[in-house]
Amino acid sequence: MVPLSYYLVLSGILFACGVTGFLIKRNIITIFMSIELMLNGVNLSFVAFAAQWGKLSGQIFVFFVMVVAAAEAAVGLAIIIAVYRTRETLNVDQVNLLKL
Amino acid sequence: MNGAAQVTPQAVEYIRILPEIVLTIFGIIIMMLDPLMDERRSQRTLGAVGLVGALAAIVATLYQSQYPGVGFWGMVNVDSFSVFFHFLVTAVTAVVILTSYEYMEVQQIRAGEYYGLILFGAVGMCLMSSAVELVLIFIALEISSISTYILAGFRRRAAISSESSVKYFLLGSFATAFFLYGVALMFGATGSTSIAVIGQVLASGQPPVLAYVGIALMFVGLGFKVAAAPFHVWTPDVYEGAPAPIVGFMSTAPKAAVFAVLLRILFEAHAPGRLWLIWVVAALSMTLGNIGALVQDNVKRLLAYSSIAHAGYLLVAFAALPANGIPAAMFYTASYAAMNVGAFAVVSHLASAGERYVTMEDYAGLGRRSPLLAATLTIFLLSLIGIPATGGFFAKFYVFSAALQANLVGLVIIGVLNSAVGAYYYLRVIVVMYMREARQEVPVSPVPLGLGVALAISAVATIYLGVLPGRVLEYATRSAGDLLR
Amino acid sequence: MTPSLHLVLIPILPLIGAAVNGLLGKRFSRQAVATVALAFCGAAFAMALWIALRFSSLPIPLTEYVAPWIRAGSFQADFAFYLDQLSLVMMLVVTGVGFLIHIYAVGYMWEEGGFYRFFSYLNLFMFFMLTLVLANNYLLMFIGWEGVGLASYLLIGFWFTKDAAAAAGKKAFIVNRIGDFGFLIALFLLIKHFGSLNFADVFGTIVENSTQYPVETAGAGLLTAIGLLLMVGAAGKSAQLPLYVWLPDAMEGPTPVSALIHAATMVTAGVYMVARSHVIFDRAPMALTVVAIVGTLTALFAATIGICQTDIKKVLAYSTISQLGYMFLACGVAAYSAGIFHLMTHAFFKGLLFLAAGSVIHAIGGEQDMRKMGGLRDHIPATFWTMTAATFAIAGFPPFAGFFSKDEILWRASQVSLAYWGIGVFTAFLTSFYMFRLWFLTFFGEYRGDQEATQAHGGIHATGSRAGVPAPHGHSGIHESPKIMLIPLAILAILSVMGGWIGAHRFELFLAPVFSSHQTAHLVALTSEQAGQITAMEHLEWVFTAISVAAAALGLYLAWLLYRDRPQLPQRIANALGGFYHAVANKYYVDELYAVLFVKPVVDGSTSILWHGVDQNVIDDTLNDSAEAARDVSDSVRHMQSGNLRSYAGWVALGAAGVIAYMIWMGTR
Amino acid sequence: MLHLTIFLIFGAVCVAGAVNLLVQRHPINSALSLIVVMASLAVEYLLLGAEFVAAVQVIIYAGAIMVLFVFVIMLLNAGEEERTKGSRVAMIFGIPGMLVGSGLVAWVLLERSGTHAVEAGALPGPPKTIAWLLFHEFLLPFEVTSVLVLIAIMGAVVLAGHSDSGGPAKKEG
Amino acid sequence: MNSPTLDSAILTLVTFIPMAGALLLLLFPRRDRDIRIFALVVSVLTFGVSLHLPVYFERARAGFQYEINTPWIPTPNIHYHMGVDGISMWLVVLTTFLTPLCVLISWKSIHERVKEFFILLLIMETALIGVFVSLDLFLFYFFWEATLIPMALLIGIYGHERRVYAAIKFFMFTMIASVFMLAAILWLYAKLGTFDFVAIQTAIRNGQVDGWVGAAPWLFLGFFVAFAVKVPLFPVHTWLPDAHVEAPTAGSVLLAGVLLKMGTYGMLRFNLGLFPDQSRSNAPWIVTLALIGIIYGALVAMVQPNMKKLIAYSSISHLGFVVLGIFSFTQAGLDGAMFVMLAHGVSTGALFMLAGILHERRHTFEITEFGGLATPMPVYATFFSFIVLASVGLPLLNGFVGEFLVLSGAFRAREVYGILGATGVIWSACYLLWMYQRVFFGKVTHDVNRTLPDLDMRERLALWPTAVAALVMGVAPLLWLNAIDPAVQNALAPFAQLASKVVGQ
Repeated sequence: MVPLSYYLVLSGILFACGVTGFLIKRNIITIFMSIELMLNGVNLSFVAFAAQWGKLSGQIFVFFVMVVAAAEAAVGLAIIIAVYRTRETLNVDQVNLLKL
Repeated sequence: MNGAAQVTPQAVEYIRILPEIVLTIFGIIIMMLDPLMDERRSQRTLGAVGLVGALAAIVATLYQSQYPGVGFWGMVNVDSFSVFFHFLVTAVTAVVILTSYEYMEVQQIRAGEYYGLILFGAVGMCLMSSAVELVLIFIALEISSISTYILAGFRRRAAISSESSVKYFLLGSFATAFFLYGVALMFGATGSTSIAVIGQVLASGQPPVLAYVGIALMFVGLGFKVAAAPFHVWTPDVYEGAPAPIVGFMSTAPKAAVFAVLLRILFEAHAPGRLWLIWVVAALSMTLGNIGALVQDNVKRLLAYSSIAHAGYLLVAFAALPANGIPAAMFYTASYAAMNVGAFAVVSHLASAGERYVTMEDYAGLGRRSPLLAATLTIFLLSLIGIPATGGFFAKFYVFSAALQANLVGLVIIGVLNSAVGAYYYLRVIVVMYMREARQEVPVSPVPLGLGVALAISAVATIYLGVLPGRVLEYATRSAGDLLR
Repeated sequence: MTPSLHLVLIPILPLIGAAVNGLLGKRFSRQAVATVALAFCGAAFAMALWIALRFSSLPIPLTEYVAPWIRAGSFQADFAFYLDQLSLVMMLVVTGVGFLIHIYAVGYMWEEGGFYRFFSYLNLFMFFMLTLVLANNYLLMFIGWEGVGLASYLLIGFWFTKDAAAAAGKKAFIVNRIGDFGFLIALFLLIKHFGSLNFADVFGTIVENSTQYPVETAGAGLLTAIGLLLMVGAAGKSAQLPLYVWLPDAMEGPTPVSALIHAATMVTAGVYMVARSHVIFDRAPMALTVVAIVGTLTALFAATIGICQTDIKKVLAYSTISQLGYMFLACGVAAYSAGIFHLMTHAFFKGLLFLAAGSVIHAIGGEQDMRKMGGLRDHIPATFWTMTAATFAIAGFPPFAGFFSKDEILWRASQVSLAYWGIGVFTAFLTSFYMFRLWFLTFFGEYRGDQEATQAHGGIHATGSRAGVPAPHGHSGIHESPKIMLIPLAILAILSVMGGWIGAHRFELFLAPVFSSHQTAHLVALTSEQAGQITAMEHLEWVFTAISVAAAALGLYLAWLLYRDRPQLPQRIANALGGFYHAVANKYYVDELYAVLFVKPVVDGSTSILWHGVDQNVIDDTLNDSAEAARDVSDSVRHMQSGNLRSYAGWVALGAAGVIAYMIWMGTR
Repeated sequence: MLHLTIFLIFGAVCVAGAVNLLVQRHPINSALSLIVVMASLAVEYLLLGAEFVAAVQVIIYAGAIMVLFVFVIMLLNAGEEERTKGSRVAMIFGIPGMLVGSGLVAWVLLERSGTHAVEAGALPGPPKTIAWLLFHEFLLPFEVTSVLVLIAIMGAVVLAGHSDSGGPAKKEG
Repeated sequence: MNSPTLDSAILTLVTFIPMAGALLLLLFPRRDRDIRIFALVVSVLTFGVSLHLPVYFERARAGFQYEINTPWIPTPNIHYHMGVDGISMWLVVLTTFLTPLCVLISWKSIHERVKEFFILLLIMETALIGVFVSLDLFLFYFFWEATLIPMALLIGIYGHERRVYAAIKFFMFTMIASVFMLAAILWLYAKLGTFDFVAIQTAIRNGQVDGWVGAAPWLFLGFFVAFAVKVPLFPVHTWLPDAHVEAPTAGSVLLAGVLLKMGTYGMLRFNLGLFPDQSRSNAPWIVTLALIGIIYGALVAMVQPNMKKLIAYSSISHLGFVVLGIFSFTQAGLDGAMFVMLAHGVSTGALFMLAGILHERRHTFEITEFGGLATPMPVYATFFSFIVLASVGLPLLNGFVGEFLVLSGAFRAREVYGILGATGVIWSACYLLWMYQRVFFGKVTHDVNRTLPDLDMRERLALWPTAVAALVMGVAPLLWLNAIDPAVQNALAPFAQLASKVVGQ
């Protein structure tokens, strides 16, 4: 018997790690990975809540989230490639032509 | 819930997603035509197809409005509210496509994907306004977001364009994750993702704290999308880097759709505790947006700040009582769409190849070089200021009067002061156009037909909303009734 | 009751003349302009005479209502004219002397550019002056009051290319305005407390409600306030202390103007107004005292300045101020009719003095400095003789006109206070002295001017002579004025001699309906109480008269001594007096004092404190600073947009934390 | 008890992987840690009875998506992360914000979400049931995802594909 | 004929004829001469039509006449409600009177972008008239704001060197102030569901507004601030000199002649009409500001080296009289205030035209650049002096009647008001005559000025009407006052109590 809140806290931790990653990582790809981490955290919540409510729809959501994540990954990585082509760097701190 | 028992959707339910279907079909047609044509011819043909698609979607929307009701097992709900936003989104799409003709040629952008993405993006936006289920909303949101991420980076050879794209993409995904987490918590709190069910649960008794957190996180995600402070920081950068017609598109249509979602979540789902949250966010958005714009010299960036401010004005309506606030907000989205699309249409025309001419200085003497264009831009700017006889005026008017009916005097004071301060930077553009001589030779090509039509539509819409706002507002009021029922 | 006298025509006729000349005169010949001006002015005079002839058969006082003017709520002021003995006298003086001066001016101004303009202004002046004296309410009077100021402004500045003339015109207008300020406030008080400005209404109310409006002996009350304020107005218009400064400068105008406006008519408007308001003054002894003191001091003060002036017109100007002081003294001792009497005789002899002076100036080509005149007696005999009559009149030698009126004033003043009388007599001595000084310097001795200046015919007579000049003059040395100028001189000389012969008592009798009908119980009581004393002092009057004549004779002697017998003496006296002499010669530095006290502080203060200080440094800078501050804030808000993605995420995270915290707080409340 | 133990073990692995993702400087290491996280999450899903999800997690997420990541990392030859100091805001406001926010959420999750506990495999999610749901109640979202995927494809083509002129992209603006 | 149809349509006609003219002008080819003539025809036509108002006006009736009231926008409940009383009617006529003169005076001085200029001018006229005839608060605000743009453009495009600064300053000052009014209007609408002036007034008088006690002071201020900036009242006046100096002549004429009156009209109609209690309690400091404005404006005017700036500051001073009169709450004060508005419109409008004529010849407003102009330009000098005298407040000219009534009203309300206000009479003589002296008298100091041409026919045509109006208004003010008086009486009805109290003191 695992209290549900454990799952939820775990998901929260993952989400928080993702946020932290976004804040501290410099490499665009790693930042993107942090986002994936956040999504994974959310997915865990969905599944946990699905278990709590006894509704399978929660699991369906996870499926959709994955699809979206996949699509995002494809697009996101393409964008990253495009950025790399024009800037020849993946450091976000240097991707700052647009400011003020 | 008629869908629970049945196995396949009925025909009428397809009508309820007809505009989306139409848009998708035309998007696919474009994709298929693209490889069949050579580069030069495809530009116009594909644009024409896209335009037809958008117009067909408008027709479909009108047709659809005859068949209100729920479809696909409670996933979509066609009511006057959704029809309103469908119409808005498709109309904006059509205008943006018209605007893009010339831009594509000047900037040498590949047309197939461009128009396709616009149409597909419009699918997402349309769906957002009619979806009544959080997961569908999420997917629709992603469709519109991802397509705009891509469109923002369409000027691939320009470093700023891809930077804009990557910033938009990363921050957008970041915010989407928040939204999604909110959905999850909401699901956890209520056991459902259907807005109707959530609304029932939340309306009955004290909602659980989890629901509050869920709302908070969803608000963060959606607030980001509409560029409400403090989630607005991406806006200026992205707008500056993205292609001008696309900025016109993404500052209006997706925003309108997200506002529709926000309205549904806050009002239809009876989200608790919104008042002071919105109060602060609205005040902050107005103030930061206007103040930030004061010293901008890049017109695109200026309009980006202005869109932050306008998000703030719009949010004022959300703090008001639903019966007044919703119609006010809807009216605001409509008039904002009209004027902002128009303004960006002018900007994209003047930008010229490589978007070289986008600073204030480049607008100097425009009133002399191209009086009609300058006059049109002036109309949009005046509307953005909120001068009577333009849509922008009535939009602010309704919003503020709705807020006053809810006794939000402080917020209204902040709002009107902001709109006065905001006048300054719009006025600067007008001043530069009419009262300053050009220091350098900035070429202004004649306005092509497509752009002309687009400008005419936007201008007429802006003026129409400013002179005879009654019908639109009446419709919006009816929609609000539908939403709150 | 007479259906209508068409009193309105009297002021209107000159107005028509002014309009005709003003609008069309540019295309008229000089003859035509002169004809128009004289015709309309003369017509007014004729009407005035006609009315005077019928006067005994008229129901006096007579009000003639013409048209409504201003109405606001219950307040109203109309175009309505009022005829009684007082206004009849004034009307006759104004139209009569005015007409004569018009005639004179035709000759005097013949060669000037802007001939039509001059006569248009002059007729305009007549219009306003007649409106002033015929008005039936204070507001209409105020029209005339301001209007004559305007005409004076225009005429002083007639030679507008001369900076001094333009400045003098402006000064006159503004100083008059300061006086008018007091007048206006008085009107407001009247409106507030009486609801009307009609003489009949106001005076009627006061007389009928003597309990409500008692004689304010105990302390200053409403009527005292009104009286004092009216006196401020009168002091402005009639050049009394401390507002006299404009009148000497006004001599920049053409001499007929000085004669008409700044001697005979306009400047006496203040006296007329005080006399007209006697109902108020009678009940405000304190105000009366102020009037008397101001009058006395002005008389003395101006006379002392007059001694040292070298400009012939300036002497006359200070003399005018001084004589006006006499009139105020008369009013101040409630001897209104004496004041009016002196007003009339003064109009004759002072008008004459100016015209004669003009003739002198005309004769020697525009020179006004007496030190450069002398010995003109033989060159211009007609002028000399008329001038002599006038000089004796003003000096107060019997049987000239000035004697009768001045004597009456001094006598009445002595009844109130011997101080008034003493100063009055001393002033009479001074008057006599400086007038004879002028007389000797101008007409006797050797001619001291240079011949060439007369050849060039003066700086101000800039425009050349034209065809149709009535008498050849201007280029052949000193010459007598043409007939058209001499005839008015002659008439006025006759009047200066005989004008006083009607006698002060008969004059007082004539005006009695005006001044005694409202005589207060207080004054009546006073007079009856002292009736015996007065008869006892009957013979005293003769003594007083003798003293004042002696004073005048002494003045004559002294003038002869200093300026005829021993011409080097004045300089020595001047040296002996040193600073005091300079102070007097420079008009006690009053103009400079005013400049330092008022003009400069106001101009400098307005420039540096108000305009640059408040407007630019405080208000505009505050606004610019706040705009600047807004830009600074804007700049810092911009810096939220550092361009760094992680910073953006930081803002989002912070915002999210805030939103979450708020919502949790909401949820757990 | 076993249930809890497994949860704790894989939970710890999961968190460790997440933290490792943060501390690793080379993106490839981060990607590998992410795969660890995903895999251990798949176990947690199984514990919750979500068999289908667990499988998909491994196949799509850990498999397809992460492969894509690794591929791109390789393609771009991304090197070690430089520790540039680009953002004070993220440190001064972002991290505290994150801590406060997640602390609050954690508090809510622990204190306010009830004392539910779940058995292992509490809600079995067999593919058939899931499929039924997916093609009925969630038919529309499912179909709509096709548009999403289409967009993704187009986007990838447009952005990552060679530029129209064929040559290497020039820098502009 | 005075038919009912015409009566209800006349205000619409007057308001929108210029607008229609502007639209037609849009279609005109760019032949400057034709455009000018057309603009003149339109404006003269408007003036002609507007004369219908005073001719058939029922003088004795206090309420609104020529009313038209049809729904415009159902939500919010906006009506196209227009009507004039004795107060607003004259301001309409003033506007239509000045516009043809503006056209005439701009005939030659505007030679670039002529079409746009006249379009803006005509739009401006419509907006100005609209402000005065609107009886629906919304409609009022609509026109109120609508005046802003054409004026800002007129200043900014056709102005002089620092035109951009002036245009922005003008716009921002008035814009920021008027949003407070918008907020107040919105509040009223939120509470009452109507914008109708009469309905709101009735509701307020019957005490049917909840939360009125707490809100009224703020609402009063909201309206007042907007009007005060427009007037402009003392501390917020600095936009005016800049705007005037930079504006083209026609802009200055309309600005001083009509635009400023929007502020005082608003105070009269709305501050007094809707908030009698608040007007009463706020009067002391408002009057203080007005008095400061009178004296301050005059003093600063006196030391201005720039002719137009001088006239601008004199406007501040004159408008101070208007505010003083309005907040004296006396019949005479308000009558006078109205009359000063009209008189100031005519005479200051004329002064600006005169300054503009000079500028056309010499391209400067600096007083030191002139001197002795009466010699080369006698006719001009005569007109100038006439108008200066009118402006100084010489009896029998238009300036006097109003100032006198205002001051007597103010004096009646409280002595010190009248006394301080009356000092303005002195000051106005000082600065105007001094300026006149420096410009026209003395010798010609600059050789360029020796050959300046005098007025031509067109300029005389533009100036004569103002001169005649100045004279007629001074001699026969009753023509105006007998319509103003009942309206003012009506406006003062709620103050009757106050008036009797003051008189009793």
